[in-house]
Amino acid sequence: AAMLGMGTVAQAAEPTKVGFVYVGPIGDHGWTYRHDIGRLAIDKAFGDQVKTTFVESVSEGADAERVIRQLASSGHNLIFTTSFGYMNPTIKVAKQFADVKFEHATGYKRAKNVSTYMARFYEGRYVAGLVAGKMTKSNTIGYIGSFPIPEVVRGINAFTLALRKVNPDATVKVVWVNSWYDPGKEGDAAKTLIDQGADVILQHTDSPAPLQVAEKRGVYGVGQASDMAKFAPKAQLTAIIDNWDGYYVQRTKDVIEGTWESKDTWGGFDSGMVEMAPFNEVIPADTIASAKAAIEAIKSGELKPFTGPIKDQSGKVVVAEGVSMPDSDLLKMNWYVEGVEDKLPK
Amino acid sequence: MLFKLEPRGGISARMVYLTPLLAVGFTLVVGAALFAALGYDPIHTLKVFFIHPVNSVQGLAELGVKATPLILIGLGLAVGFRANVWNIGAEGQLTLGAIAGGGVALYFYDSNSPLLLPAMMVAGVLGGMAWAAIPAFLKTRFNTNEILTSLMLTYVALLLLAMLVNGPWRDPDGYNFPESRIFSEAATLPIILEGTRLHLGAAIALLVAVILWFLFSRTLFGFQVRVIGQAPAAAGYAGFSQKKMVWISLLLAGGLAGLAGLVEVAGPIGQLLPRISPGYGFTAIIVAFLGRLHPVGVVLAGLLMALSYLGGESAQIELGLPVAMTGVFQGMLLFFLLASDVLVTYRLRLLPGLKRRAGGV
Amino acid sequence: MNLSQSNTTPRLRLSGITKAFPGCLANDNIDFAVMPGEIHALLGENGAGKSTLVKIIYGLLKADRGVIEWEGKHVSIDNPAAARALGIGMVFQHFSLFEALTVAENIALSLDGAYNLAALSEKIAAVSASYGLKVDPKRWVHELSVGERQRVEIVRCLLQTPQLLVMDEPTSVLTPQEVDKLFEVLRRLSSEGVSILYISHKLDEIKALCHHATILRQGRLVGEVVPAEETALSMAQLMVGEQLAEPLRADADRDRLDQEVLFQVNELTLPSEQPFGVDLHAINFELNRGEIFGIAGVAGNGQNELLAALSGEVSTPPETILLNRQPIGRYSPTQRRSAGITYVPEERLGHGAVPDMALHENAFLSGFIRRRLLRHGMIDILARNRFAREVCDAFNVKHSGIESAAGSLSGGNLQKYIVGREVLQKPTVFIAAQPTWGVDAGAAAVIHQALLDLADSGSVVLIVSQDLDELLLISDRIAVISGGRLSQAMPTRTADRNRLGMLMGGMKAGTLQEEVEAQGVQHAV
Amino acid sequence: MNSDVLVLTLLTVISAATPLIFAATGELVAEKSGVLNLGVEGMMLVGAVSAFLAVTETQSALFACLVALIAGAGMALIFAFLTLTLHANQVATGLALTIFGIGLSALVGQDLVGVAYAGLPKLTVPVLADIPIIGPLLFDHNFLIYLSIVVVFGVLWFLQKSRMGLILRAVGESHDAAHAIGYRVVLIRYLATLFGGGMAGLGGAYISLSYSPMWAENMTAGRGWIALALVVFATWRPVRVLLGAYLFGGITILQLHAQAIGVSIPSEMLSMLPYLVTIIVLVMISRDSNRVLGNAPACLGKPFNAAA
Ligand SMILES: Nc1ncnc2c1ncn2[C@@H]1O[C@H](COP(=O)(O)OP(=O)(O)OP(=O)(O)O)[C@@H](O)[C@H]1O
Ligand SMILES: Nc1ncnc2c1ncn2[C@@H]1O[C@H](COP(=O)(O)OP(=O)(O)OP(=O)(O)O)[C@@H](O)[C@H]1O
Ligand SMILES: [Mg+2]
Ligand SMILES: [Mg+2]
Repeated sequence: AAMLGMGTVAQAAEPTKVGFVYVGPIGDHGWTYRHDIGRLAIDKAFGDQVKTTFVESVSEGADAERVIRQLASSGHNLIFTTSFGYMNPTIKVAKQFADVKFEHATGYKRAKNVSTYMARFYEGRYVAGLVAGKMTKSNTIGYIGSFPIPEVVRGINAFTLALRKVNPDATVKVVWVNSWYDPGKEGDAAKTLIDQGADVILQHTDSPAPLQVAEKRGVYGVGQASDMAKFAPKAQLTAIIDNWDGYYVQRTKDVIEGTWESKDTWGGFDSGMVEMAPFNEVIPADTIASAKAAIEAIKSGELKPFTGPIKDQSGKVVVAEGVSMPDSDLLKMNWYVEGVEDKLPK
Repeated sequence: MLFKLEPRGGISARMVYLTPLLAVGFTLVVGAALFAALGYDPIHTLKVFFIHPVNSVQGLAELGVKATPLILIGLGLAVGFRANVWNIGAEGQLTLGAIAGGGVALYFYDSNSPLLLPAMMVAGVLGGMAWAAIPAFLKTRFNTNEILTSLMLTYVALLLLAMLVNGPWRDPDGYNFPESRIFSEAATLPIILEGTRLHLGAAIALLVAVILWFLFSRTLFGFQVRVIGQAPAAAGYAGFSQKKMVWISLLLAGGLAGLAGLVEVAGPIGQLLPRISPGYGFTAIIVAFLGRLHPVGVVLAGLLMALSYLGGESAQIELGLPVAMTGVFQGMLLFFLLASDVLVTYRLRLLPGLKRRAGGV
Repeated sequence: MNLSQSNTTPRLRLSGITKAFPGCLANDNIDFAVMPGEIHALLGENGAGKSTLVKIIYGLLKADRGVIEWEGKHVSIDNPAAARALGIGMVFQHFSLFEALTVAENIALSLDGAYNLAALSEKIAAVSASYGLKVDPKRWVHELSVGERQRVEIVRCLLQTPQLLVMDEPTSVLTPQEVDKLFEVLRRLSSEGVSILYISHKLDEIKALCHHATILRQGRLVGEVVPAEETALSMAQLMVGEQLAEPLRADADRDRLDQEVLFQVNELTLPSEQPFGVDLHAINFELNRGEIFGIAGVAGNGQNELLAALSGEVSTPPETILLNRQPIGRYSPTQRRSAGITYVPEERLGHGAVPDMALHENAFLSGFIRRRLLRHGMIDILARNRFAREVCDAFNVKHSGIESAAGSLSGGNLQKYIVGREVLQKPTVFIAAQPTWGVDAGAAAVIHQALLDLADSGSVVLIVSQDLDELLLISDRIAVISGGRLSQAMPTRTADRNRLGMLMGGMKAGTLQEEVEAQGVQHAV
Repeated sequence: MNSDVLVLTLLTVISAATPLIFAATGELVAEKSGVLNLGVEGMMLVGAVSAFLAVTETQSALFACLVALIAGAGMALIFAFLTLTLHANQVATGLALTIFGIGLSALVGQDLVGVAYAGLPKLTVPVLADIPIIGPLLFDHNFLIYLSIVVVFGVLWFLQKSRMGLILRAVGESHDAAHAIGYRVVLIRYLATLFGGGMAGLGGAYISLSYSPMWAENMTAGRGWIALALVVFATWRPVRVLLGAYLFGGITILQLHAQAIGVSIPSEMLSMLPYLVTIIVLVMISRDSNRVLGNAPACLGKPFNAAA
């Protein structure tokens, strides 16, 4: 009883410490920005009970391990490492700090005290595809990619599947800017795609620049990470929003209550990690309705975007009718579905 | 202006050692004022910045880890800068070193040979040299400005690494994520301080510093570098070849940058990533000059620069000081350090106003 | 000079001018005056304070104490623009021209008023025609020979219609004909009422040109003389404050040359590597043991190219250069040094020595091979320092320790140091360019003596110089280089200034050769 | 490519090149006076953030550009004081200025993240803008684009035809000679450095006001470095800066087009193209070594002390 008493006293005096490691600056208005909003949600939810800390712009090389360790050794109870490149450093440090809980975003390596979490953004991209298919007149969609990693490829495929479901003639042109974040280059890529006939621009990069271009050129676009409507009120059809608030608050609560367990979370619409921004008024009501219906169907598990028949670029059926691709295949996706006009490096 | 700088006509030995202290003193005072103005406890903040990162063995080891690539690259660049060879592409050379050395590690993934690590080092050095050889060739053959070529090649190198790691060199069991396999034990640098990350690379960096110091102060080579940098015509007179020096200094800097890249991937990182350096190749340029292009100075400057990064992290963790503030503070520290160098070669004379002028012509 | 002018107020009067630099008093309480139309010489050893004084007059330096009067009125000359506004023009000791700009642009930089290059070019043409100083306003300065550059500087001053023209060692780079031309111009200016303040180490010129001479020694004014009433030697002794000896050759009979050929240049033809350089055409000469060979010529006629080829800074076909009958055309400077050739380049700072390096390091620069200052690839510091001290002692180099930078030595002392460094390496062949350029009489005597002694000891000495007096004084044979071609060598005693001057001016070598031979015959007769 | 696409592509190139033109032309002037300021990236960022701050506060684009100009020049003033007055090493100080500028701009811009701005208004020249092809290419831009061209030709005129420009070149050519004939070397270099900073600031303003109208940390994404390389590429000639910037921008856009068409070359390789082409073209230019050397300021990066 005495021990317990001390424990509670200590808890009352010392808040639970939650640390975040960010790959970019919180001012990037993209990926890191959204994680930081999640951190602020923790602050809001727990007040003095929890103290959050963050380290921004931590490069994915040798620095990551040091920063994670420093957080672990300075009394943090829960540490979120929010970029894929932090996977191995997180695992390494976690080995040395058994009492500290770690949460690594977008990776696949876990341990007793390391969970992984990721969002099924492709669900959002699928919905975007349904809308874009109806909105395009040129039947050409421009897609701005950052790096050709499975996450991005999956998004392109989910989008394309939906796109061609509602508009079999539509195709997707892809341009890689080899950067997560370079507003100028993203904007140039958008202009290029529009010049080549695209009238809806998708992006898997962080800045609102492509949308701004779309707005100026009178075409449509889909926002990324946050609702970017104020940058492109006319152009933004919708946006695929990263929402970590719920997950972060929940995991913090788990730690406070001692119920934290290592697990893998891949949350989609159902978990609230992925949200769609309000649909633009220019979209016909029936399209909006079918998009909303799709969201509900995905939420309920009735609709799985990667369900056969799925053809690859050569037209061969690679996923048979009615079969849903397992998560393990989705995770490492490195091929395109039919309708994507691009080649992936092997 | 209220003061006048008067050349000393030589170098003040006392000031060589005094000015860095002076600069740090200035930084502390101005930094304290800045932090106070932003509402942070100034003394505590400075402690967090400069003391906390290194008040443990672990911290000191981390300082060594962070400083190692900066020192290695800075040492090589210093030689080139002395010889007036403006290699600003060390970042690219580092990247190629990582590619070449890391490539060996991946190709001989199953090897347990004790020769693997030395082979990786050689490959890393050669990779960096090969990348630096391009500006050297273009400069000596076509008179192409090495500032531009070495800088442009940095971007090319970064894209090359990204291409390899996104493509053929992906970890086959890594779900197609852009990372190579983790290097085997035999391909990883041994730790020289148990329980920390301080690896053999740090010792190598110090060794290189000692070797270069010796080369510089005692051998014909060091003498040649200085003559070529200070008076190219005199170098021709003495029979020292300018072209050879362009080659030597670029290859040396490239080789050391390549080694730094290898040391990073075979040391603290342990695999190839799409980007392995947060700009060490550029930061090392400052390190080289802060160290007054002297090997010992470069070591000290590398440590100081590394400390300023570690301090920035501490300040973020312990005080919530935004990383932007770190940049401002770091910039200030550098400004003071660079400005204080003036006292090594100049004497500061305060002007007593217009009194003397009236008496003069 | 017009006598009636001598009673008017001085154009410029300096009283009590004092200027201290850290560690030295460059000008100590100096008084003197320059009258309108007067050509006034300023004499003194290297470092006596001449340049400092004229820099004060031109507003480039500020005197610590003292008064300047211009036309009887107190003035304060704060900067060169103020000096130009008063009517002071200056031709600098070290050229102050901009290589990458054209002549017209260079001149425009020191003129006030509207900026119009076309109009200015016309003015330049007019002035240069009127004074016979040919310059082309459109040419780039880096294409110009030294003589042409000097013309540009003078024209630049003339365009300002100066009342006082300051010239700091203007003739050290000119041919005799160019000097004569310059003197004509100066005399004409003088007759037009322009005052001229003239600094030179060439005392014969001073005698010929100047009305008065003020002599400085270690920053102090030690006397004012009328040069016409003095001898060069008496003035030199005033400057130095001690007796001066004429250089002496132990082996005074110059005809008795050893006939052993040590050094040969055969059909050396070399296109220049420099953008505006001069190509060398079939250069031939043979040098005998104990001989001093002089190559005269106006700067920019291939001397640089020839010296680069001889010193190994540019390599040539092997057989074009023979040392002891060994082909060495391909040898690098280092190899040539170890084979026995040492070399004093024309430019002291930056070529012959590294200004920011210590004297001992500069000793090492060229001495490490023949003096074996390298041990297992490491610098033998003790031996190096010993060598540096040996040079300073043997050549009486004034310095404040062998750690001091080469650039901190005065020109004369640095020149002695470099010559000494090369001589003490006991070369088989010693090559020097302009060994006494801008060097005062005392130092020049030391250097000349060293060269004579070296020849006496059995080395070959090759001197490339524009200073005919120097060549006539010490060399055994003289050849002239012009347009990249070398004339036949002639024994010094048969050479005469005018003829050499004409050859230097580019007169056909063939015709002259006949004349020289004819003259030689006459002499013989 | 039909003519519409061509025009649109060229417009993209123009807008990608404009920030480079400002920054590189400014740096060119500084370098011509003998000052090597490697802090362009930092000055651009400070220009970008201050322009964006000003435009959100006042809604006046013109005022915002002025603020950016002053902010960039302010950064350059720090550099000038350190290097020209205190003789600090120019290369290191420039790099330090970049570190400082990245931090400072992020600090200032903390509250500007996520704020939207419509972008600079176009100044369409009536009638002329309607000419096919030429009209949209030449007469239908925002004022900063016109200004970038004016700056290039203004600097060309200044350097080649004006007395001040001549003096500036002379100072960069030989500070000792310039000093000897009475020019205030340090003052002139201060002014040139400030101009360089001001132009870098304008380049930054173009990025945050027009190229991608918003503020985000580090949004210049390395364009300051490219600008520096362009000065070398241009061998210190203003018009070549213009051509170089258009070439670089052109290849960048071209590789994006190649990707969009679906050329089966890895995108990383295509992304290397602008850098490789720049090197190749420079190699071709610099074979005429005399002209290049003749145009490079001989005193670039060298410290000057009047007392020496
Ligand atoms: N900038 C300077 N700083 C320190 N000392 C100087 C400086 N300029 C000149 N001096 C000192 O002033 C003295 C006079 O130098 P000055 O250049 O006037 O000599 P000079 O008579 O022109 O010599 P020369 O015949 O070689 O041209 C020198 O001995 C030198 O020590
Ligand atoms: N920055 C300096 N610091 C100290 N002394 C200097 C400096 N610049 C020049 N001097 C001194 O000024 C003196 C004269 O300088 P100057 O450049 O006129 O050389 P000089 O003796 O006149 O040689 P020359 O005959 O080649 O003109 C030298 O003795 C040198 O010691
Ligand atoms: Mg003098
Ligand atoms: Mg002098």
